Amino acid sequence: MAEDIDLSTIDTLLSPVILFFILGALAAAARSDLSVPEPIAKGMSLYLMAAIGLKGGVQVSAAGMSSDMVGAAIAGMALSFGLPFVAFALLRSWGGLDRMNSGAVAAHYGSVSIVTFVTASEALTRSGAEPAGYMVAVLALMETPAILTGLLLAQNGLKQKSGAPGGHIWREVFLNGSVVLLLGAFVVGLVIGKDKYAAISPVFTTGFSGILCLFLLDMGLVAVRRLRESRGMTLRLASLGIALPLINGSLGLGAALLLGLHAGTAAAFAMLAASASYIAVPAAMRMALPKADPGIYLSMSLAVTFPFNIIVGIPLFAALASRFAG
Amino acid sequence: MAEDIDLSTIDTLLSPVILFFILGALAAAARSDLSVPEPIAKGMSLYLMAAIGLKGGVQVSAAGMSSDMVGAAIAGMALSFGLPFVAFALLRSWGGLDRMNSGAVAAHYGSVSIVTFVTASEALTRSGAEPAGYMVAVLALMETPAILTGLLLAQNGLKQKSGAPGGHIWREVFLNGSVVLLLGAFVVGLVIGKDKYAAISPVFTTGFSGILCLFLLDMGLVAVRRLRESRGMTLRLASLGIALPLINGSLGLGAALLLGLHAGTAAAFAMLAASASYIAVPAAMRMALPKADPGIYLSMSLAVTFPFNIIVGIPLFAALASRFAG
Amino acid sequence: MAEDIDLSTIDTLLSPVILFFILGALAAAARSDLSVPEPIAKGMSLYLMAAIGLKGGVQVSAAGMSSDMVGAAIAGMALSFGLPFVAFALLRSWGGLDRMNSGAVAAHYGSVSIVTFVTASEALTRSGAEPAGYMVAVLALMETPAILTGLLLAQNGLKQKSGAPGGHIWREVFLNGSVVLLLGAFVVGLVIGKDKYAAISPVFTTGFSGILCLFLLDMGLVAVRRLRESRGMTLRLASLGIALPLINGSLGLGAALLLGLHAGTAAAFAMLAASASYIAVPAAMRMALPKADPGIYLSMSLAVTFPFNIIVGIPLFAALASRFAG
Amino acid sequence: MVELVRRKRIDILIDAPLCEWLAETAAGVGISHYTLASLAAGMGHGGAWRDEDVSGAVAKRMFIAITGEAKVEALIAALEAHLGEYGLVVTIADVDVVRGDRF
Amino acid sequence: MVELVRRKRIDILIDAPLCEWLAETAAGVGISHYTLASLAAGMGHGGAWRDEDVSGAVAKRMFIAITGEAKVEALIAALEAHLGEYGLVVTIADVDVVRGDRF
Amino acid sequence: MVELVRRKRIDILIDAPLCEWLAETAAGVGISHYTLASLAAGMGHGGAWRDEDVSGAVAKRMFIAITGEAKVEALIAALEAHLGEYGLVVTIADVDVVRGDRF
Ligand SMILES: Nc1ncnc2c1ncn2[C@@H]1O[C@H](COP(=O)(O)O)[C@@H](O)[C@H]1O
Ligand SMILES: Nc1ncnc2c1ncn2[C@@H]1O[C@H](COP(=O)(O)O)[C@@H](O)[C@H]1O
Ligand SMILES: Nc1ncnc2c1ncn2[C@@H]1O[C@H](COP(=O)(O)O)[C@@H](O)[C@H]1O
Ligand code: NA
Ligand code: NA
Ligand code: NA
Repeated sequence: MAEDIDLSTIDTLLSPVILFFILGALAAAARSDLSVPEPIAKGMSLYLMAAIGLKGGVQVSAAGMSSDMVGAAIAGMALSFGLPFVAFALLRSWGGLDRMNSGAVAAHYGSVSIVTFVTASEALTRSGAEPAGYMVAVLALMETPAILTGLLLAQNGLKQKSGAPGGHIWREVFLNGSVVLLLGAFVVGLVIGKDKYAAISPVFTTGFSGILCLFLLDMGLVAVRRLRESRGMTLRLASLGIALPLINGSLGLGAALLLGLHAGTAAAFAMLAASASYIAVPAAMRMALPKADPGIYLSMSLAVTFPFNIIVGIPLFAALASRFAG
Repeated sequence: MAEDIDLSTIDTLLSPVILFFILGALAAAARSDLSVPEPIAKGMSLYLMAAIGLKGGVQVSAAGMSSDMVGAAIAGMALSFGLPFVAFALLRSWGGLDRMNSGAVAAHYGSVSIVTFVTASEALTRSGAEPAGYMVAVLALMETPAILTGLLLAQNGLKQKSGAPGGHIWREVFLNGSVVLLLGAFVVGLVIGKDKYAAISPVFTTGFSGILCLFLLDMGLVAVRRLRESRGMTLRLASLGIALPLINGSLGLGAALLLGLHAGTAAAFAMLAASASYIAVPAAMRMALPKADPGIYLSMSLAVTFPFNIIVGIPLFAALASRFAG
Repeated sequence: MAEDIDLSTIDTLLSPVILFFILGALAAAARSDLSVPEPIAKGMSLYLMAAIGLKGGVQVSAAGMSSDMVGAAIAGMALSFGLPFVAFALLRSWGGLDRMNSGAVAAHYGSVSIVTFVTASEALTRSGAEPAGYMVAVLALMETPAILTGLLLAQNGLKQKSGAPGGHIWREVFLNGSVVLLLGAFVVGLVIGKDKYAAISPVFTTGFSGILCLFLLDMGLVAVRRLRESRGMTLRLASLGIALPLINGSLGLGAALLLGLHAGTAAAFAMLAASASYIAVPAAMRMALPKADPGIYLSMSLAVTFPFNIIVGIPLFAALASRFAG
Repeated sequence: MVELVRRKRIDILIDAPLCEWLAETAAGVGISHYTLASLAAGMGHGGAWRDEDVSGAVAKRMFIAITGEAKVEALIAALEAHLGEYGLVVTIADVDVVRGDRF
Repeated sequence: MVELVRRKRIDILIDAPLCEWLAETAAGVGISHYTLASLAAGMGHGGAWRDEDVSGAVAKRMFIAITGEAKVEALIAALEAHLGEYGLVVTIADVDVVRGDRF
Repeated sequence: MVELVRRKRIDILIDAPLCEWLAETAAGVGISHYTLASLAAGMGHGGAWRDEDVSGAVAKRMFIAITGEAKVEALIAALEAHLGEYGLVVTIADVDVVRGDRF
């Protein structure tokens, strides 16, 4: 019996969270000087990561470990490793990028966007199909493998130029602030459980949607400003910025169905595959592949794929998951 | 039968919001090093604007459009256009300012202070006389017309010096971040309505008064520091900083009574007229009239009129509105 | 009949607040790039100070002034004056520091750490032994006397070198932002009382534990990073960073027992004595004793004593207070 | 050895609301690359200012461009009419740069 | 053409808590106009510091003043006694300024 | 009078994620003391950037070191291979310093 996700596209679009994103995008498109100070944006993103980490951990501490969890973790890492190959092939052939830039962009699409996941979770929870708590851990595990694949592809095998910032890259990759905070808060949630969470839930649960509104307002501003400042973006690359989430999301949904995940979890899994990193991976690429053009990879992931996922991807994969998942 | 606003002066003065303002003012007067980081202050002001925009929109979506709304909007814009003439005349004659500075200051007094409005709304709501939701839209509409009048007066007609930052001024004026956020959040509130607002109301409604306390703490610090650093302020100008809100507020209250607005709305309308901008207009004046002295217009609006309105203006016009409005 | 504080060490360690502190410490130890923007950290610390000040004031307004209060205030100031002598002797003999650095460090240990107090209050309140509201005022009074003693000891009597930043030091000491905000919010709480506090309690009470989690995450990061960057730290000094809170805390607990404070209040009083300043005093020392090495005093108070108090000191003195206080 | 080439560095202290205008004026004389540095506070004829002021109107930035002497002169000429009224503080210094052809 | 005049630019790296004192010392020798630039981090004899440190005690600023040579010398003389103990890093450079009479 | 000594000031504009690497490279040639200044925005061949970008990847800093000429040359030599790919903007200027033995 298929779980039913009550998430019509139009309803999603009219949620406050999405409307604030659209407001930010329109303000930036109209060249308004509206802006959110960078420390505030960073503070809100720390808050959102701590909150979803905690909630995931508390949920797992209540529901117990499950075999689903292991399956999803392995499938997630496999996708993160594998998806960049697909992206790389398309970026080189259809996109016309060189090896270096193709590898850098591919890494972004194998990795994940935390904010896309958070927005998807919020939408799914609102529609009565909350994803399983362990998906936060899956999210964290999917951040890094794609970076390895992307570097391999970009450099035609891993090499280390002497004097280049080598050691720092791997620290950045594995001890990236967002991975550490997500997993750390997840473990805190696991340890404290439901009862002790009660004291802090006003901040981390009750306040969540409201803060997410303000954060997405900023994301709308940033995405459109990035689009306007893009050099090196072509129509072909933009079309890939839409095709890749559809392809990756479908592969992710397929994997989720094979694993037998329930609808909300399957939709969240598909969104992880569909999403593209714009925080952890760009910083790593800036160090590891300094010649790759940040204008290309940031514009594709942040200015094309992110808005597409927020507005089209989430309702689409939620509907598909609702139809096909058990 | 007159609606009764239970808002005695002493009671207002003892509200936490005002006490925090006074605390900030005293700390700055004693030259304490207490300070609120600028990104935090800006973040709180974005929050306050989003919150009142949303609440106004949600309220109008429940109450429906009314003819009051159109009347108030037209009257508000007319006042914003017109009030600078009064101010200009007084600033030139009694204040002894030149044409340029008089025009710049006059623009501030025709425009509005969002924080004064927010504080007035909070006080009125607490006393059981919540202003109508559409007043947020009126507030946004009143921000800009005064800038036009002020420039006309300052330059004796609008002219554009070649090489001066022309286009930017008009973008600053019409797509000013605060106008865009206020109106945008108002529209979001209109669209989502009461039900969907419930999910975000813990952040935007429940948290409102507390955040306002911290914001006014900062405003107290900033206002008194500005006063201390003022050059070019004279006793005559300071007296105008008190006379103008009284004159403008009375004109605003008169208009509100003619329109037949109910007491809480009329008081809020009077406060819009009485208040002077210290965010949107200064930035526009810095661009359009760079020779005008920011020390004068910022000190008058921020260091004299703002505290006067918070401490005296709000309870005064609330009492008058309560007595005269139906 | 001794009041019972249900605060086993292991339970404290597993509270979300402490776990976030440990998470931050581990992240910094692993050299993760996780970091909280400085304005956010400062904003949270302003929030915490305003919140405990308010709550203390509201509580006193309900409970009324008590003679305990006067006793605790006098004892607190006496300890703040006196404790630096003990610290100074140990720092010179066992620690091997020169007169200047010994005086500077001693001032930190006589003064107090607001965050340690806040964390202790939170833990005590959670265990059903909320400290008396007036302890916030005692905290504020204990910040400064130690600075005087420390300077006397460092300089072998107070002298003022010509051209040195003299006047500023005393303003920094007496009108220090944290003292002003704590006492100011305390007075606001006293004035508004329980009823008016209700409107702002969602922000200042309900949100407290959650914000404290995020703040301690940052403190964990900062403490360990400071430890890593320490030069001039020796094993002997580190051992004093642990011995001094034990000695000072015991003296504080003894004084509290003599005053007949109830268990929760006595434990909080002991923690004030045990804690070492790392905000107000370092800034004052940087001005007054610029030749003293900030690497030493910041590392001892922030990187050794603060974590020790959070993890060991609070449960220890809570247990002792529970056993001995009436 | 890497070759060093002599260029000019021009620093212009300017109000934050006027940065966009300055960037356009500079682009007009061929200086299209620049950096804006963050400033915390200052004191001048117009009194003191701090970055913390709630009204962004008084925040300031340092506009920095490395370029050739001719373009520096062109920029100063373009700004001449506004030097006084915008309270610009302009300094020019000699610097040696690597990859001199870029500037 | 706009006239350029040779002046000195003095940069003093200083702890944030000491900025007010430095401003007063500078005013004492006639340097009443200055700008404070924001700094993010650094490394010196005293170890590393970052702006992110919770204790504002170790944050630093760059005090910048454009003025004549005589006043620069007077300022250095006034600071001489404190150069070592406050760990000030002082540099002086030649700059050309417009509106030279202002400095 | 306080003695002034001639030194070099090297300014390197660099991406924030690469600062740690630059500090290590500088330490490698004996430049172990430096300051990082905060920057707000800029424009170059690679387009515009702002500190407000959510991805820290494009934020930039100004690495500033005061040191002797020999070390400056050594640093430039060490950076040579990376000047192009990391988009570093490097300027070197003469400065007079007090307490010259420290640099
Ligand atoms: N001689 C100077 N040296 C450094 N900065 C200056 C100087 N004169 C002015 N400034 C800066 O420029 C701002 C505006 O100057 P003014 O137009 O004189 O008020 C001041 O607030 C300072 O930040
Ligand atoms: N040679 C230098 N070049 C640039 N900045 C320096 C230099 N020496 C010291 N500093 C800065 O001055 C601060 C204090 O220096 P110190 O007193 O040596 O610890 C350092 O943390 C750096 O930010
Ligand atoms: N001529 C210049 N003057 C000042 N800053 C520059 C200059 N060229 C480049 N920059 C800065 O260096 C950054 C990177 O330059 P680019 O590698 O050309 O994109 C730009 O965004 C500017 O902030
Ligand atoms: Na992905
Ligand atoms: Na007005
Ligand atoms: Na103590």
